[in-house]
Amino acid sequence: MPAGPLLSILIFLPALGALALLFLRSDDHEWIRRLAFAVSLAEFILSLWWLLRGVPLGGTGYKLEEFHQWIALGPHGSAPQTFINYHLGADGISLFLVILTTFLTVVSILCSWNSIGKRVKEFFVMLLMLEVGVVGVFLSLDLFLFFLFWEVMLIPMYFLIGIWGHERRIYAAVKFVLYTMAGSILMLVGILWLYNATGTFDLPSIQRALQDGTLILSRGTETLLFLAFFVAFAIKVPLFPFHTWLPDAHVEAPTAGSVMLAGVLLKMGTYGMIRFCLPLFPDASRRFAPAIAVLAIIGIIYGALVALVQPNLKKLVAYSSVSHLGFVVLGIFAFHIVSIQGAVFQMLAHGVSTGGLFLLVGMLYDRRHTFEISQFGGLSTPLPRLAAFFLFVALSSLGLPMLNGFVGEFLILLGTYQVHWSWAAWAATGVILSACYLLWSYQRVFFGEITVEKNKSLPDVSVRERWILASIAVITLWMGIGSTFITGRTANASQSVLDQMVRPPRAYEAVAPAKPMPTVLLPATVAASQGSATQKQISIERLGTR
Amino acid sequence: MGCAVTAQLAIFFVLATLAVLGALSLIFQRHPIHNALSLIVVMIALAGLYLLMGAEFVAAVQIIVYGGAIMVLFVFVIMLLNAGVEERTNVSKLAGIAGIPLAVALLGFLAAAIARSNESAQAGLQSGTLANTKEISTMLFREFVYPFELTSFLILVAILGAIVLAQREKS
Amino acid sequence: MLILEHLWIIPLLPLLGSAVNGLLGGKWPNKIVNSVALGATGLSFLFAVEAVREFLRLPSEQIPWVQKYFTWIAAGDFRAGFDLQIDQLTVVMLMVVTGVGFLIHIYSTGYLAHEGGYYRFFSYLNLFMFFMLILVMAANYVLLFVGWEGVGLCSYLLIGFSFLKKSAADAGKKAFIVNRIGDFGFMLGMFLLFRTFGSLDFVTVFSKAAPLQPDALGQFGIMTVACLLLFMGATGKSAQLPLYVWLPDAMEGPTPVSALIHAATMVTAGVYVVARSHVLFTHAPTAMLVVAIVGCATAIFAATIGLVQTDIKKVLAYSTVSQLGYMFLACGVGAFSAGIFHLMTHAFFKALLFLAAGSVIHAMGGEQDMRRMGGLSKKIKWTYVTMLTATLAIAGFPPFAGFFSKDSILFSAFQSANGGPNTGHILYAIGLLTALLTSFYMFRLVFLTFFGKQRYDEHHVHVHESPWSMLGPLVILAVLSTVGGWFAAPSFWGGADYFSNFLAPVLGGGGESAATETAAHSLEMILAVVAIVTALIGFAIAFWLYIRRPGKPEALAKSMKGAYNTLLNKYYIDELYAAVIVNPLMWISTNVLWKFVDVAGIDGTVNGVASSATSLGDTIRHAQSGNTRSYAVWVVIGALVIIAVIFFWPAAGIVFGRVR
Amino acid sequence: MVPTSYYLILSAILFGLGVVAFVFKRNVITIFMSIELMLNAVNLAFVAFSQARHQSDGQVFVLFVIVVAAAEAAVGLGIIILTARNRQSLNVERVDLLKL
Amino acid sequence: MPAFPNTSDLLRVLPELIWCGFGALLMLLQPLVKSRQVLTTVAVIGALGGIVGNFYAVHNPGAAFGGLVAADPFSIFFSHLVGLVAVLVILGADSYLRREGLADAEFYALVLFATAGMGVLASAQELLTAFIGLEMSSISSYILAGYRRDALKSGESSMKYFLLGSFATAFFLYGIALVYGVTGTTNLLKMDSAEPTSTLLKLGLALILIGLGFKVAAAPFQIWTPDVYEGAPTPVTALFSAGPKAAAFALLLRIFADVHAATQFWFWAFWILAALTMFAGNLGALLQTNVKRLLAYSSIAHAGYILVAFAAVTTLAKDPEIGAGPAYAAILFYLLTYALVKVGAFTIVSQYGGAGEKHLQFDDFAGLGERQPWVAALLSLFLLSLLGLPVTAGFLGKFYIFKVAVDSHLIWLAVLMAVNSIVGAYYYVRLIVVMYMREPSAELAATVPARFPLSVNVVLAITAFGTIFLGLFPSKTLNYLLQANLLNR
Repeated sequence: MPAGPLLSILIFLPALGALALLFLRSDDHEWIRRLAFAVSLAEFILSLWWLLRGVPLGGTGYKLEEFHQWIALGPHGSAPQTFINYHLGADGISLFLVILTTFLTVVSILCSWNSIGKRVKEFFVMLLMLEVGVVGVFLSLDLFLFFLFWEVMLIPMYFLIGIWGHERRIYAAVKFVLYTMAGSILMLVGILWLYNATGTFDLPSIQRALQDGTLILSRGTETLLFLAFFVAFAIKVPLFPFHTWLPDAHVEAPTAGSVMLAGVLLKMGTYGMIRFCLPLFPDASRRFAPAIAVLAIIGIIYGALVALVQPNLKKLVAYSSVSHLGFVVLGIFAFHIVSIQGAVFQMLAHGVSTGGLFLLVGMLYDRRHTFEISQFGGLSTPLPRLAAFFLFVALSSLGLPMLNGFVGEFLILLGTYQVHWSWAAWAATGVILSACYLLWSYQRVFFGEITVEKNKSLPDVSVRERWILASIAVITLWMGIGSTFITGRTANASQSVLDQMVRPPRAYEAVAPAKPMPTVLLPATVAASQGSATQKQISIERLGTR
Repeated sequence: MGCAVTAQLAIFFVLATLAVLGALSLIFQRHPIHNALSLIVVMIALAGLYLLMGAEFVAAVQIIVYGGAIMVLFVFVIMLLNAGVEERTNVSKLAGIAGIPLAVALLGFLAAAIARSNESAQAGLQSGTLANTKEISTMLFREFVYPFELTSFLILVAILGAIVLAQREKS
Repeated sequence: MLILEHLWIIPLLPLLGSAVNGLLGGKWPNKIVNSVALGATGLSFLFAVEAVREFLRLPSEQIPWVQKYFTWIAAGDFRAGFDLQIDQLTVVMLMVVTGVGFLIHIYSTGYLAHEGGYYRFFSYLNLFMFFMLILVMAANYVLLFVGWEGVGLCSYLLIGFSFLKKSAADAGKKAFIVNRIGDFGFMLGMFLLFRTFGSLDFVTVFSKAAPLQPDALGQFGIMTVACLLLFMGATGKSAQLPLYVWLPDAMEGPTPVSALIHAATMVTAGVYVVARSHVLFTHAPTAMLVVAIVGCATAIFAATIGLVQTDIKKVLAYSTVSQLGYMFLACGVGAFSAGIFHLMTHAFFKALLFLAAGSVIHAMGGEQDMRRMGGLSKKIKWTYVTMLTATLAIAGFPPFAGFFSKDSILFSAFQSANGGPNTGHILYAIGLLTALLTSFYMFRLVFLTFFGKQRYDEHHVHVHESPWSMLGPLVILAVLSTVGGWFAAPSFWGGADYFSNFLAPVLGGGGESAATETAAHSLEMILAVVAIVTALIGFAIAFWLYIRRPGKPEALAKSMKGAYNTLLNKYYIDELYAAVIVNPLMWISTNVLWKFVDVAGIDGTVNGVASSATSLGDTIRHAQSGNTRSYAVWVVIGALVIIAVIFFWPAAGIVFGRVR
Repeated sequence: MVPTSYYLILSAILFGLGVVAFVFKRNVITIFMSIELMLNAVNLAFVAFSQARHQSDGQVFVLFVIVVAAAEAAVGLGIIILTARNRQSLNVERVDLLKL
Repeated sequence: MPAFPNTSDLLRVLPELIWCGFGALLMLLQPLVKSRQVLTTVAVIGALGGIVGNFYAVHNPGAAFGGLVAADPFSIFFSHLVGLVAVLVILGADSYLRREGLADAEFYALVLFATAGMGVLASAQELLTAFIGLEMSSISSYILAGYRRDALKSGESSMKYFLLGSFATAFFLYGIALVYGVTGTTNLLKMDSAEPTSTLLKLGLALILIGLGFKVAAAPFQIWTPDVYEGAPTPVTALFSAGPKAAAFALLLRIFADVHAATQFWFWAFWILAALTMFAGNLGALLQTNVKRLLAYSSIAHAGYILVAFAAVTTLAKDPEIGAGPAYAAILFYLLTYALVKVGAFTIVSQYGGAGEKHLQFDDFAGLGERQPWVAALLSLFLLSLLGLPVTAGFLGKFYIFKVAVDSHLIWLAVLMAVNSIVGAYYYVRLIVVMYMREPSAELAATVPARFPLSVNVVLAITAFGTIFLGLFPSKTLNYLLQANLLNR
């Protein structure tokens, strides 16, 4: 196991790659592609190697931590000097999300091998920068750092949609940016508020302080903070009714963009919910859970129904994401270990299968330059292999047992049922509907006689495409059968999320016992080097209504 | 003594009315020259008031610099541009409708606030002896020397500006 | 003990066959594909036999024999393993699946010899075998669900095998979705079971459930609800009311598929699950009653539709639905072994019927409409004979298999007292009527097909007997459907019912006390006679209508047009579903959810906010009139504002106090 | 003895009138004059206060104000000449090329 | 009271003296030296010299001229800031002046005088000095605004700026007069004695606030900004947006620090000003199609953000635990980042505008991303910084303002600011869209991209580097700004 700042390397390796790309001649497409591919592949392998080794099975807490004081913030309370820290770490949950990211980056670089015509260099630079942002989000343990990567990720995505997208790309890109920012800027206020309450941005410290009751948020404060965070995440997920940016963004984005968007970016929202909303604001989470569950269920059914009637294949897949992510949110806010496990698994599963669907849709687009289902039909005659892969991925996405989609959905529903049977019952209808829209669209695209003349002579999957799809298929199958490989590693992390929701009984009393906050606010590693902040009881009266 | 008081009051009111009238005529006269003249009236009236307060030096400067130099400059420019009677356009709706009332409101507020403020009531005896020219000059060249020197640069800037802006294009 | 240790081999072989054929078969000649597919199935059949042999040697305390291979899903305290188990019930199913499956594989090699996508077909068929074996061998509900969904998938693939036909594709989709609706219930059932028993392994669940106090009739306790939910799944898979609609359409698939999946094996999975969960069901009389009623209703309902169908396979399809109804009726009245017994016999004769029908169709060059057949008995003797055997079996003539199984079902229905004394008799009556109809439409089929004058054009179709690869299985099945019922035969002349005794360890029942035995026995004899008579009546009517007076049926149809059309159009159920569920759903999704809520509502709001902001910006821009005087006024306004705020700031404090 | 408040009130009035004039007049030069008027009001206030407090720094301030006013006058008139040249009009309302 | 200003006094005001001196020197050289390079070099040296001139004050800070001016870390920071701005503006202006065929000696001289004025303003502890400094910078600004004499717009902007500016100055002066009347002094340090209930003090502070509010373009006094910024020569606009504003803010901060009453009276005024200004700037910018004008509006918006921090100052000053220190730091840091970014952006605009500043419409920027990738990239960087995206200085600036706003529990003001950031995002993004996602018009695509002269590239390099550097490693700067004796007491 190599030592050193592994996570930093993981985060910034793609940035280096992007930098290197800048020095290539911009018309030398072949080498640009190769370099980008090499970098992303290296990143993927490294992430597999280091993370799987570094985050051992059955370990608890954050591993591979890196901690440096970064930006001085001046005095806070009695602490003479507080810092924004450069704090990285990985646990079971972030582990696989990072691997998913690196994997999908490789895939999306491969899938844009020939389909990107203009400004190839910039394109791959943007893809790699996007990877930087996303991996950073999953690995940062400092709220400030998290927010930083969260915002950084916007720009490449924005350009990916806006420059290499389809007809209404600009509208979609702007919509995407504004929507996300609207949420994140409020989250920033929330983060600062939390800092104001705790005197640190360091996530583990805040969690510890909240758990042993050295820090107490009043009910009102917790509520507002929770909302500030949750809305940002809900927009990202996207949870009904914040979802309308998604169809546009997906339809207009280039294939690689959609893959990353659906595969990874949406997960940032649910990841945020698990990582922040539940552990930091358990009380508020519990109070809002019913409402959120209702929204999630609406999202599940609504997304499925709207997907059912989409004339546009890519939009259909986009809405299906809304439906699937609804499951994840439901699983998270059922607060049951099984459902949370399921949610984490479903994030990964959805990343792979929906990513795969977008790949396939993109391949169809490369051949026919349209997403209109009416333009297809009977394609399995000219494209038998493509059809086979499509069916495979579609089945995994509709949750066929032995494929990855089933495990996640099943666990989510199972866990949810243990707590609120009616939620599970409603959500389970989504299982029916997913079969409806996927199979129906599949039939309209691939079955029957060929109606459009152009479709008669389409080339079947190329070798490159076959490799991509095969890898997706293999992973899908493997996740469906060997799910314990993943769930085993996410188990402790998920459990600790639930543990962190437990508060010492007196934590909710009106007035906190006035004991000075010890260095508990700081990771043991650096406790010595830093002053200590005092505990503060923030009350809504002081904050909100003055 | 009493008569002195009344005399001073009388003078004050005369000059004050003069000043206000001048100001009003500045507003209502339509030819720039008349405006300039009415402004000069105001300045002279103020100079008188300064004298009344016993600030001879300021009074003198007021007459020389303001009345003399600045206003002459104004008149000169008016002549140069042979500005005619001001045309009463009403392009600005805002000024046309709300302008005067608001300005008057501001005026009223200022006057009222000052009138009602207790500080201004504690008016010490006016005695012309204090704050004589000598003292002023010493202050000017001792503690206020820095701003004084800066003003020289300020005037330099003014000259520069006049050159830059008003010089005719050679080419 | 070799195979029992490695039960996984039995399902794995077909999977391998499927994978090999699916990935490589495309370039191979049919021979190799055949050998792979048949090899896989045949081997797994042999292994199954060996496994059964070893199983029969097991001491009873080792039964059920459970093998845990690896943990498939685990989260929290939930664990679903890839565990296979084998007990008497499994043995029966195992034999039926592998045996019949193997035969049908053989048959298919002949039947599809000239079709395209040969390798695809066998790959699917093997895959089906895999999932079906998982289904019957699974040791917990989750793994069972794997098979459950998997067979559904395969039926989807095989129905839509000729995907160029829209009808085929539609049927496949319909099958899958309707099954999904059932699965919805099935999953919820599983969740409830896990919530109650903390596990989904059969052994644990049943051992924990057995001692529990059964729910009273009409009480919706956990058991009842769970059972009803499971049964919902069963109705989907086994095509019971109201979810039977997919099965008739499924006949779009190639005939062997209909035989294997939609007659012999898959559709019986529902019955299997109910029997498997009998411990739960016996604790839930309400659920039992529901099962019985639904089964009974389906039986008669489907039979009536079967009366008038003219497509040979459709007739068989509805008869399948009807027979499945029988099986549920059996389970519903607590005669699980009877149900399974009928399941087995039905597997034999119904598979045979389909294959024979397939052979007929093959002979007629693809013709399926019985009105264009007739008089084939001489031309295709083997087919005719085997088909006749099967018909006798299903119609319930002794000594054919169907007689015994159907008889024991009716018998137990008659006896059942669950839900009032008369319920049993009503069920029995309906069952009997169904039997009458069955024998009628089956003989109608036979007569229309094989007798009377030929109604097809000699020049276009040259009728020919099928190859032996097809006839072989027919013969074997014919034998089976003749002797298949004899397990239970002895009980007639006072002997023991071997079959139910064999299943007793699993399903209970079996050895009753001698006293009731005799009483029951005499009653059984009477009922048997009645049944035989009924069958004869059915035969007679058919004979009279289609041999003696060939013109009569049309006349009848004319005379009672309404009834006839209703039956012909299957009670317009499909149309009803379309009108009540599908179309409204589509309309709402399109116009309300998508167009209104999404585009107009949410997006409208968002864009509305944006546009209002821009218009506000426009007004602010227009304050920038460019006129210095106005600017001056603005400054004055600002001055006034600031002065006002500063002067009256306590007031301001009150005003803005909230928003700060 | 004239109370200081009288002077202050007068200065307030003059200042206010200056504001009024600024808003009311159209001729650039006159507007500039109204600014001068305001400055005069300021001076009056300064002088009054300095007298009231027997401090002379107020008067020093006045001198600076006057000097600055002179400088402003030079520049301001230069600007006025410039614009007058450029567009043959002294009416401030005609100077609205820059807007919105 | 020293007999005559001793050397330490002079050394402490050295920067201002150097700037003025070089200004005068340039005017002397102008008739003699024809070479533009020489003049530019001299000017740059002068500007830099001013920065270097701080060396004495850095090592022994303190008041000068008996408290007329202070040479404390605060004023040192500002003289660095304005000096830097001067350097950048002069460098950026050189090629611009050539292109427009404008005399440069005067220009540089005026810039230097203005800089000196700002320096004085920032370091003044005495309202008289402040007034003089204010006038120095203002009068020079009036002239600079009209520097393109023959351009109608330039003259107009100059006139509007002049008229309204002196109008506001009058208010400022009257305020000083009243404050003087109450406290009997114009020295900020001596004003604490004043009892904060007095009506006149309130009025005086109100009027001062009006005067300064005009200088910093706080709504509704922002009204002059767009016109003046648009009309003025672009380098001058760069100067305006960075320099005078910063200086005026500096004076406001000093008044806060010293005049206790101000913190009491001004809170709600600032609350409202901040809200109004943010909205006025952002909403007004939404529909602009002229880049220069757009940036003008955006600078209004940013003034609004800074005012939020001022509102925070008023409350934090009362908070014994935290104190106003962080708020000061936030404001100064923001001013620094903002100056860098704005100067950079305007420099690009001044270059790209072309002769007579023709190409300032959005359409002229279409497809810039392909025609001049580096320019587009830099401009995008600046825009993103203005928009406040991470790893740019603008983000941290905004972040700290949010922080102090939250620390002083101005949650709703913070939320308003958040809302405004979204509105702002819209138009910055719009410009980026134009640059990268629109195809240029045929004739525009045909025009060969003008290569930027070295001096400009230097400016861009400095600003860009600063933008990134401050975005990643602000600690040193912040620690400097957070030091306890920022205002030397």
